[in-house]
Amino acid sequence: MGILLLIIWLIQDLLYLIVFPGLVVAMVLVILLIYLERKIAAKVQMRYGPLYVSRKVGGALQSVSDLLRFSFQEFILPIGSDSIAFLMAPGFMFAFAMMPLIFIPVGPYYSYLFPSTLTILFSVALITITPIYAIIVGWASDNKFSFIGSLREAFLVISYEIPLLLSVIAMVIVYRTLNYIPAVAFQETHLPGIILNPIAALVFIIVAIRSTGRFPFDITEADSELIMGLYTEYSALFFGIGMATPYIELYALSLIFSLLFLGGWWPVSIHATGLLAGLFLPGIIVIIKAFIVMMVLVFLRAVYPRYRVDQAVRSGWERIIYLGIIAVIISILEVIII
Amino acid sequence: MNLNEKVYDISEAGSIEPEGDRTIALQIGPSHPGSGHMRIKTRMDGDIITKVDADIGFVHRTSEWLSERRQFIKAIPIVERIMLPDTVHANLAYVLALEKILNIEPPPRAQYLRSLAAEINRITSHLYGIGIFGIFLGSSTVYMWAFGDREPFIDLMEMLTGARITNSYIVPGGVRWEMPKGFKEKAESTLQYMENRFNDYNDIWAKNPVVEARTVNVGVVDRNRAISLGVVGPNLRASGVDYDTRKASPYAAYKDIDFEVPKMNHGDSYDRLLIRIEEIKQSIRIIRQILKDMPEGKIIADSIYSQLNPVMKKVFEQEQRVMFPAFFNQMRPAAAESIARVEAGRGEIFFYLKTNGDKYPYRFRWVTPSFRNLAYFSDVAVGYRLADLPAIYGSIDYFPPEADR
Amino acid sequence: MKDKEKRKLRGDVEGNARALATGFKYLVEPNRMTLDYPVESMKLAPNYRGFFTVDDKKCIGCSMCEMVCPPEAITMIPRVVSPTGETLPVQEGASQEAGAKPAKKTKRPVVNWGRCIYCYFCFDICPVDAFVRSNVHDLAYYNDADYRPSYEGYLKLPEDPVKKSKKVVPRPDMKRGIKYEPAP
Amino acid sequence: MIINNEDIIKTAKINEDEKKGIIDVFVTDVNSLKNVALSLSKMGFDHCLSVTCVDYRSRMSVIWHVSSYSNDEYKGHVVQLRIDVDTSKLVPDPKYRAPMIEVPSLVEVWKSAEFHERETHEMFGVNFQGHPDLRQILLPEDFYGKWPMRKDFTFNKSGIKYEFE
Repeated sequence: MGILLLIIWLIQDLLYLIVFPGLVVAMVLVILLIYLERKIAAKVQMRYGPLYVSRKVGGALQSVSDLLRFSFQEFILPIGSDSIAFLMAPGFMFAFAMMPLIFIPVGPYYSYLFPSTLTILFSVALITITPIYAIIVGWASDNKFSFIGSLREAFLVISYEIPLLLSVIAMVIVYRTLNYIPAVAFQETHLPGIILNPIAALVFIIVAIRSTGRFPFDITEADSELIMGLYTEYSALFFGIGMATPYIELYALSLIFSLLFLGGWWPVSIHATGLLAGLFLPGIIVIIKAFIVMMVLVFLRAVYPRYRVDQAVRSGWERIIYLGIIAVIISILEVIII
Repeated sequence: MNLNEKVYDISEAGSIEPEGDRTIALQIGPSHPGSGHMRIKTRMDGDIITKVDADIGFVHRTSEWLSERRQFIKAIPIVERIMLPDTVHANLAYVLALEKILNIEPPPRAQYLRSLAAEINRITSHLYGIGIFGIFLGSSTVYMWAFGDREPFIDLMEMLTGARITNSYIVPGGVRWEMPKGFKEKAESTLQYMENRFNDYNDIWAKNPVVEARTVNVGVVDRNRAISLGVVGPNLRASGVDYDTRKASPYAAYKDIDFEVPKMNHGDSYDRLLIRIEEIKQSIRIIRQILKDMPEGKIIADSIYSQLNPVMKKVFEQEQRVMFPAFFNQMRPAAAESIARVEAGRGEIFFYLKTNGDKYPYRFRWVTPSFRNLAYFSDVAVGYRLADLPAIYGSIDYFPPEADR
Repeated sequence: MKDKEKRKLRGDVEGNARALATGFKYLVEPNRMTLDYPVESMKLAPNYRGFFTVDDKKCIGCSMCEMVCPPEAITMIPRVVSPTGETLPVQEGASQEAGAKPAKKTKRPVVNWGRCIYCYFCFDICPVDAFVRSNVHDLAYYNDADYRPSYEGYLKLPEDPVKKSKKVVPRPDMKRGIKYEPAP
Repeated sequence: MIINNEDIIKTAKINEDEKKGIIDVFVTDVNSLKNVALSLSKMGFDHCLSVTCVDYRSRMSVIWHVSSYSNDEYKGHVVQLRIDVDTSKLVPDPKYRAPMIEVPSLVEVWKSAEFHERETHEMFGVNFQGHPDLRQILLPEDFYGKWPMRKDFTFNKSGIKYEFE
């Protein structure tokens, strides 16, 4: 009996990791998001955007065809590169970008491979690992532009990780838990996090833009200076993985944002039961919220040029970090008052 | 320097660093999204540029050589194709130099039509520059908008001349086509549209905090430095020099037109960005005046018109299309020399033409504005960051094919 | 920073808000300026400079167009005018019966489309106005040889390659610069 | 008279053509070229529009076109500073097709002449003595020594034009 339960538990976890909200849903959302990003930019820029692949549905299959093209393209290994690091780093990047999803519950009854009450801590900690591999990508390429790109990534990671942690700490102080499910429950009984601490939400959004390389912080891939930044020497599927990784990161960060600030699966109650209301509906709501956040973030491409690296680093140390500290202070005051 | 022993190192900036040198060489271009058709050899100390050598000539098309071996009339398409965003100005500058040798004075209406075409062309040229600057700073929206908004003006030129970019509109003695019916209304609505758009351009581009951060105090050239580097056009005026060839030595109809020459004070990339928008506003003002004040009359000088045969005169009366007399084929101007200066969108075009009584020009020298703006790379960009290089490059509106000629 | 104030830069909050609002305005109310080319195509103005040909009856074979052509795209080829007034290749004209009126030698222009730059100088130099214009411009050939038609091939104006598409005309528009309306 | 500086009048022939807009300053002595240029620069002709060269086969004339940005009076005028070099007595160098001629560089006077002098150097084989960085600018490196803008430059023209029928 115990063995059967264990097997069911494992299957459940596998489904959770691979299908929903894990790999499959993430990839579908990313493909959809890349298409929508191009369409949004095209709308603002008075043009059509992707259209000719599957014209009847408005070019929706463009991203799929791009993925196919990346898959069948010739892969080129530069002679001077550190080939092992060059080949492995994108894979690790992708894997570590996916890993926070293990700890992000999209509903109250989702169990985990590693049951824990510290899910917020784990997911945020895992998010900060991906940039290390980004730096390795630039180093292994043996290209000056990639190398400059990875140096920029290193500078920016250091200056923006602390604000990220500060904004999460601010919310943890308010919710008095390091677990997502009680945090969402707290928002259900009180107010959504974005109203409780708007400064923390702002800091989190800015850091999300920064760490996924959206405009105006598209600094490591600045094409007019660094060609393709880190991925200058990459081709074929490895390039595709490199392209997709920031979007996966964006997905994870948007999920965290919708859980911490947008009330998670609110308006569905945390006490709801049954297959629909307890299992599927919360997940769908969380993902829709996260997708809206992602769309807002990709819309910025159409509005902003990019900052210079020193300006971004300076604003990280001189502005965003203070905003983060203010967010923590607000939370402490709230806790004292309430 | 002993020239006989000179060895050209192709990758001078990429050669081995001297010992103890902590700079690295970075070759931007010739196949780089931010270089254009050129190679910018830089040396970097960390993120700071210590040396820039702009290696141009990748799209050198020998326009002087070709023009010296062809009849005078055939140089018109050649000079146009060198400066594709600025075709009318190149055409006009060459024809002005040629007219001085041939002693032809075009009639007033032709002068006005020349100015009209030139100002429409200036707007498209500035929009081109704004768009390229946009993509250099990463704003694809401004890139698309500016290129999209070029379209109505190119459409106007198409209506006027029958071609979109390479108009070949101006010939010695006048212009080739009369203004078609309905042109005034179309031009007026296009100008109004452009005026409406300035608010949006300001909001998303010129006054965007990110653009301000990227361009303010970047690539500063003060007045004296701009004069000594000999930069031209909007870049010169952004540095506070009050110089415009249209005012300094008026050509075409600019003597009779009331307009201002916008001027900025700081001479940084942000001023060079704003001055182009201001110049578009002035061009709109000039076009309105031209359309209002355009005199009636012939569009070709009488000395040319009288050489047309009866068939050609009939065509002129029916279609208002100027045909060429056989004289255009067999021009043999007497030995003389002349110069012409024209304020093109990017700056001053200079022509020096020398004839010796032969049917080909004896010496055909022209200098394009981008070639004179080259100094921006080697002198101005030093000391700024790598990311400032696109901000400087974009702001000077440098067009490599134009510099290479 | 002092310098910055002097320039009347917008504050960060106002600048960002206005930029985002402008972007959003265009997102919800798109002004599309693109021409969806092969589906729609432009009906060009009558004075558009496209492919052209020569009126065989009008041409007098004076070679002025060849002389003025800037890219040297026009070549004069030898032709003979038969007694009936038709222009024939030299060999056919020569094979006429003896005793008939001798065919008149003449020349005709042929354009190498690979070199032509559509400046229409040949049009304007022609003393008898023999050239015929069309506004077909979007045509490309598969082979290098196709760019150099024979004289008979040159006499036929090429067909519009996007004849079946929806024809539109550009109209100036206050909102989007150019609006494409169905051609009348 | 626009040019009223006595030093220039003494050392150079001045011909002012109002209609064509050129003030021709013809310097006969190579050694006084720099002084004339300095005097012009002091007068207010502060930038160089173009440097070029005209090849008359027996002689070559190097021309600096200069004008003014700062002086309102001179803005509309272009000074053509000209010097002739006799090429008939120059011995051909085996390395180059035609011998290089030598004139002093005026980059010290007008910094804006730098790129123009480089271009004239590679096109006409003019050795501007004192130029800080006299390299090629437009032509490919292997073209050095052929001076393509001179009148005696020739090349193989085959394959330029298609033959019909």
